[in-house]
Amino acid sequence: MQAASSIGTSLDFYLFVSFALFTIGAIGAMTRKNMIVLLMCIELMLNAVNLMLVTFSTYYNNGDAQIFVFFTMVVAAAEATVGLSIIIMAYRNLKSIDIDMYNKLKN
Amino acid sequence: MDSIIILFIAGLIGLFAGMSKKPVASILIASFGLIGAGLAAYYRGSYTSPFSSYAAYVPTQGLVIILLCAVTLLAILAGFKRYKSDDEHTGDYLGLILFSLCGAILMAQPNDLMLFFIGLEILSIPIYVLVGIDKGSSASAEAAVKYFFTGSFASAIILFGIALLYGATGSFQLVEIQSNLAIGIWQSPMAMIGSLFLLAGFTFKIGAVPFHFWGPDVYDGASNAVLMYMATVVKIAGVYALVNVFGQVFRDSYFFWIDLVSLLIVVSMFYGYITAWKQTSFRRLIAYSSIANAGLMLFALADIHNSNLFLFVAAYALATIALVAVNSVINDDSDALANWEGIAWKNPLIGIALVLALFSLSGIPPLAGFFGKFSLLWSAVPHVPYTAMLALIASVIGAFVYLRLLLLALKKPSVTVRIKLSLEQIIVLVVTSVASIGAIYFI
Amino acid sequence: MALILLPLVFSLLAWFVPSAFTRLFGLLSTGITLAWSMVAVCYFQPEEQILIDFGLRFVRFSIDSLGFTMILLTNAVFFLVFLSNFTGKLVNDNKFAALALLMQFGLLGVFTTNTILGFYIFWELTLLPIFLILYWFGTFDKPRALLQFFLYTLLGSLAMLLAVIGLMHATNQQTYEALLVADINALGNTSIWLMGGFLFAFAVKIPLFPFHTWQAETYTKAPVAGTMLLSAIMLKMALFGLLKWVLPIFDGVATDFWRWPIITLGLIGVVYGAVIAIRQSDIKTLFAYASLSHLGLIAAALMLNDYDTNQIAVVQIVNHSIVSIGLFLAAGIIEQRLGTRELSELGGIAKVAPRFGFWFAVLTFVSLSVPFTAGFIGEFFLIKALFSAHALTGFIASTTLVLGAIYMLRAYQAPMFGPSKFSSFQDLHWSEMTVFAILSIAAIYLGLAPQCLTDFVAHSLTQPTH
Amino acid sequence: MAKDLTLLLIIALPLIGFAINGLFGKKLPKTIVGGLATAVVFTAFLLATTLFSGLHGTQIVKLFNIIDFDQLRINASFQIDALSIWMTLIITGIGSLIHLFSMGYMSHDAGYHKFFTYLNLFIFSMLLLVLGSNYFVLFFGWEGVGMCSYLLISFHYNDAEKGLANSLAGRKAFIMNRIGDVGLLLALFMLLGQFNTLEFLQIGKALEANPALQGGAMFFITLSLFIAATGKSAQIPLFTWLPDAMAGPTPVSALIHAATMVTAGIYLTVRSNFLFELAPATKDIILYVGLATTLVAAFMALRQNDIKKVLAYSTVSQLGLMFVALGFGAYTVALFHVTTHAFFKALLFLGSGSVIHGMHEEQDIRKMGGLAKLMPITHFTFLIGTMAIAGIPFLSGFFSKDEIMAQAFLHNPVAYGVLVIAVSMTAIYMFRLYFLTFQGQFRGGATLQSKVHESGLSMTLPLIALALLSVFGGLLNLPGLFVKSTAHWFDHYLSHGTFGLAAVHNAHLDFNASMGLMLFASAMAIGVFIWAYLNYAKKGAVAKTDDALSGWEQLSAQKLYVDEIYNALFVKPLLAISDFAGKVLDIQLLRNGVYALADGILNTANLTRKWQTGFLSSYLFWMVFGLIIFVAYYILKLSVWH
Repeated sequence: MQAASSIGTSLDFYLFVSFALFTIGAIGAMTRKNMIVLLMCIELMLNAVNLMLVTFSTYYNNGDAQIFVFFTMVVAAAEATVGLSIIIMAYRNLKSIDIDMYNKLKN
Repeated sequence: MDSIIILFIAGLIGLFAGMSKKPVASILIASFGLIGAGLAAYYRGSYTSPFSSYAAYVPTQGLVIILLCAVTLLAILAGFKRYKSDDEHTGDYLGLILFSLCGAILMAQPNDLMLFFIGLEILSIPIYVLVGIDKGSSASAEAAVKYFFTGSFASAIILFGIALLYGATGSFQLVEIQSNLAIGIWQSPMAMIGSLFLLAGFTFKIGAVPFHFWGPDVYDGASNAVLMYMATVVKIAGVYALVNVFGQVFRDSYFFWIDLVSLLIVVSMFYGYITAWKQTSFRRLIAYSSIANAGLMLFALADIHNSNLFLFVAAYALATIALVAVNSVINDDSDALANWEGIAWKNPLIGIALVLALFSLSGIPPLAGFFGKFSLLWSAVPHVPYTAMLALIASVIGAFVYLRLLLLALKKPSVTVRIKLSLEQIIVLVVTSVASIGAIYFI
Repeated sequence: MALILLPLVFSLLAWFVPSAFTRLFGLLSTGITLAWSMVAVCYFQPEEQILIDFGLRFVRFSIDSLGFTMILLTNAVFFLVFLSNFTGKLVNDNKFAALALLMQFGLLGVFTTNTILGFYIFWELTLLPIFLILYWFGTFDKPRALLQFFLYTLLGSLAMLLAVIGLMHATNQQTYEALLVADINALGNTSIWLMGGFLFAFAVKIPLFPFHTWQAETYTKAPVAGTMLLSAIMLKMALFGLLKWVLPIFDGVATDFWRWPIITLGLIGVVYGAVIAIRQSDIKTLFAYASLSHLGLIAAALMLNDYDTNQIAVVQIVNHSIVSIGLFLAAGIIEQRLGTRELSELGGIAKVAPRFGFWFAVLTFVSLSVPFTAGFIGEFFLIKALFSAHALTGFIASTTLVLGAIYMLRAYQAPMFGPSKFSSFQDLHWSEMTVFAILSIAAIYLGLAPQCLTDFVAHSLTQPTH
Repeated sequence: MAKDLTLLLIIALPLIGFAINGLFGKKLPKTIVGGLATAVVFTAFLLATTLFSGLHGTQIVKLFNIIDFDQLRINASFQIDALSIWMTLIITGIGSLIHLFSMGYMSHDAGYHKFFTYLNLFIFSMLLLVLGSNYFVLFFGWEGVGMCSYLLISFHYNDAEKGLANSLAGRKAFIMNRIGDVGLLLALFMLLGQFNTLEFLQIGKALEANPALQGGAMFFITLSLFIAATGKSAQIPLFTWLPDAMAGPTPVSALIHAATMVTAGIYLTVRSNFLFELAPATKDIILYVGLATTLVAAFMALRQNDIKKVLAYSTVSQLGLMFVALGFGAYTVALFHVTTHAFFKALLFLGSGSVIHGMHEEQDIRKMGGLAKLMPITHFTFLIGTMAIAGIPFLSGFFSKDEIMAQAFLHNPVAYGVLVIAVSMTAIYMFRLYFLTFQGQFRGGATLQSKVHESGLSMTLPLIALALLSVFGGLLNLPGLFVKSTAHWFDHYLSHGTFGLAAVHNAHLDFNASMGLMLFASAMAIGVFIWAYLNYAKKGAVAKTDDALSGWEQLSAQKLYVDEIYNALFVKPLLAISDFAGKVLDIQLLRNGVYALADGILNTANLTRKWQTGFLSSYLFWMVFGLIIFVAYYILKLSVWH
């Protein structure tokens, strides 16, 4: 695992950005009430990871991380579709997409 | 590999057969698919597979696949009554289950984190759908929502962990990662935190504290039929993946994470069993008991070289399926424990199955549960004696929970109305009972 | 070999027996087993040792003279239990028969297994049937007491499981013989911990003083047959385990460490149980505390791990089985006939039921360990052993003579003597009379010639090294 | 016939009688039952006489060994020597007489066969006690007689009004005996510890071999032996059971609680003389306990109105007297008094039995009087018995008592003084009893008077026989001053035939002193007789009613409130402790403690389930929190490592 100089010292910068994105996504997921926004936050987290993967792949300049990124995107898309359909189904039932309405199951 | 293909094809056929509104046809197809997959796994190597070239990417150990297929078979059989009830969706049920089973097999013994992640998602996404499959009920909807968001959140965490590991080692191949870590890189923060994030993801999948929250609500909202699959296959796949990843990749950093694992074990077991005590809904009780059992499963990490996991997960899965099957026999939506009163008297088979399942879960010899627990502890005790001690104390509380359920079921009712069991239910109960006794073979 | 499996077969058959014949079936099956074991013991040389191996990994069997004694005791006890309940409705229930026979199988396993894990497995196996028996046929108003019994014992046995695993890891051995020669003392404190695990399980089962809280309640609320099974044979598993497994294996550091603590607890139990028994109003509860007192003595004496004392302890074990069957049978008869167990409500039974009065009296004197009964020999030598260990312990133990006289005579006189409170009391059924007769004969025979038993078991008891 | 065979036969016969009567007694006619029971005992007596005549030295008869360990061997073996045979003679002789008496006395009783079964069993156990060649067999018998005494005291347990009282009396006796037994048990253990055997002879030999063994150990051994003796022989502090034991049928009182069982304590002491000789301290204790008992019991007897109670207390007092003798180390003297006492006390009890029988179960002497005319034989024999115990010259009691007085006079003047008081009291209450019962007017009412009758032959014969014995019993051990040739025959017989006694030499007074003592004693006895005659016969004084009693009389009638004191001191506290332990300690503290613990653990569920809020955002928050914990753990680990 030899370090490629193309990206060099600014590796930390990219990593910081992706950490930041991930954290923002996580905090958003914790705090926001709107399901759609929640979905977006989680997508944000995934993309943060994608960024990190790409960074590393250029750092090690081997490509499989970038392949992984494609997979992740596909997965993210799949999740998004399922997620959205679930949200719609939920909306049909409770007429709301505020997740705090969904607390019948507890204890 | 062949098993996956077979399952996938069976799933597809089942999916379309479902449109013919002939539930029996689709269940038969699914069953044959599962049996075929099991056989394929069993005879693996004794014949030249057309897909042998891929075997390198999907190394599948026969035993686990057989277990997964068998459990799934039992689950769909026990749930068949439910599928029949809305016959335009029978196909969807079976198809989705088979697809997610493919994912389970894929992720159970990864040798590449990329494939592992894909398997994970293939396992999870169909279940998101299955949980929310009956569109009418708000509980189902809520369960689906919660499961989906927590689940995708967890996969983000896992992904993050994978990325960090990649950053530390520059590869997704477990072998390479291990060899890189072995030369001391595991002490780098990135690897350590990466491993911990991975652990967190697994913990979520098998539903141990502190990533257990989805469990009770989702189990509660989902239908018995789905629950049977979810409570067993997901856990089995998850814990096997965990053991394989940590056993292969992180064995050098054993002393770094084992204390954390012990902590998780103890907390999960106490939390799960104690909380189960006050439950009034059966499915929630099962959920909490499964949290505790997830804690027990983590013992497999204590001795990474030979983790005798199989017996325990098998026993756990069989007992759980038996219980949920009985619960689905009662079949009412309130799902209150009160309905269990005197059920053992309404049908001798139910009675026997219940006694065996519950004693097995509480780990009384000579039932499967005991041997599972024993083989787990057998390898664990030398490494984490005090954790084992605490775990045993916790399992006494667990016995409390199960026996309370048993006493409820055994209470002699004033008037007994016989319950008629359908063929597939009889099969399921008989199989689980026989299996829980048959474990004597392993002595 | 079939000796051990026979009860299992019968218990499986029992499920299919129509309830009209169940009582006969139970009687026959236990009778056959008993007869078989009696025949077997005739062909059995005390010094030999029968090894039985199914090729299982963890469980093997070997019958030595001590094991054979316990087999005989077990089969006899089960036969007597079935016989004594012959008039009760309990034995008409094939669930009871099946469970009891299953339990018999488990007990035989405990007494004959040759591997430490096997010991644990069978030990637990017995718990399952008795639990169901108690639950189905007992009068537990709320499951709490029952759960307490079950979980108390379960906690104990889990401690034992830990100890078993630890022991097998520490020595890499599992068979009895191998463990005997294994050098446990090398383990130092670990051995103390391991033995502690076993002792905790036994202390709950026997039970010893602070762990006895399940006993009185369970005995009182259990069906008579269940109480008999519990006190006559099931508690003996613990004493047997102490005698056959723990003391020989842990002979040395661990035993020296635990000796006095256990003896203290045992003696506390002796006095404590007796003192409490004095004022009990429920006759079954009274006998329960009495049993606490008697067993405490045996346990304490066993901890001395003295060759002769151990032989006598076997006599006392057998004697206690005899006594507890007899006394609980008497209590059961009173309860069955009159529907009450309160001493204050009873009186003058001996007048209307002279035969019962006589046999109950005999059993009372047996339990008072008067001369010509096994109890006399047993108590005399056990107390002697404790006395030679330390004068004070001997003195404390000997108080059981006086206290025992106080509560036993009360337990006998209150229901039997005085003005008759009951016009009619159906006298003994032949089956009950047979049981009493057998018990008395056995007790007197052992009282006059304990030598035959002590010599028999002596072969399988190991001479302590120290 | 070979000696050992004879001996075994002696022991076996009562057992056979017991077995037959026990098994078939219900079917057989009464005469056969009683006859058999009597016959076996009498045959045993005859066999015993043959042994007695052919006696020389000590012989051990080994039957089988009970326990045979490498350290320790205990045999069921028996010993023929002067002491054991003499006791056997007393037991079987008087026993057969009393059996004979019972045939008449119990003739109307429902439990006839049961009675004789128990009686035979008792004889058997008693024989074991005295014939055993080691302490273990002795202990067998010791416990056995205790059991029989329990059975016989509570014989009429289902009597309508007295049933419960009877059974309670039996229980009291058994428990108090058990307390003594504990003493014996401990003594046996200590002996085993010291000598590793229980054979009398071996222990004795061992002691002869090294006398160094005396001292502390001996003191404790002998003390525990003496405690055992106080239990059986009703000495302070364990004497209160004997008066209550009168609840049993009168023959039982005669046999067990006067003639045989209660003297087991004396037998034990004499048998272990070689031990007591090494423990002077114990002997002093025995002396003082004996003195206290004889005095206290005599005082209590003064104002008893139950005919049997009087005799009971006098028995206690007489036993005390014997222990005084033992205290002086005069074993033969004590045993001599045992013998004579067996004669006249059995006589008195049987006499009282005959009276009670004739009076139809009336025991209160205040309702009697003037029976002399109604039942002449009983009256005559009873008079003899009274005179014998009171110490009227030349009756058996006179001599045996005089021996003891002489010992006291020799060793300890104070003791002598006390004895004088006690003995005079004896005379007083006995004559009071006699006169109130047989002289004066009949106070039982006309209806009863008409029914009173003399007892049948089977009852009067034993009376006569015993009367003869109590007259001439004194000849066994005449003091030296009458006929030199047979003087102190009994002393010689015992001390040469019994191990250890030869070593103990008890001094005899010189001519004048003994003569003086005798004259004084006889004068005292006769004086009392005259006083009593004047008081009761002439003045016709009658026993006061209870409320009329005052001062010391009240004390005497209420037995110094000993029972009440014991109740307050031991019984009540024990029950209180039992209640406390049973209700509070065991249930409240321990059992509910366990429950509380379980509930405490399980109720935390109410907290833990609150964690599951049901809000997705909180779940996500906790997941993140978990991650933070993980990271914190990582940092922690690092800090631990570096």
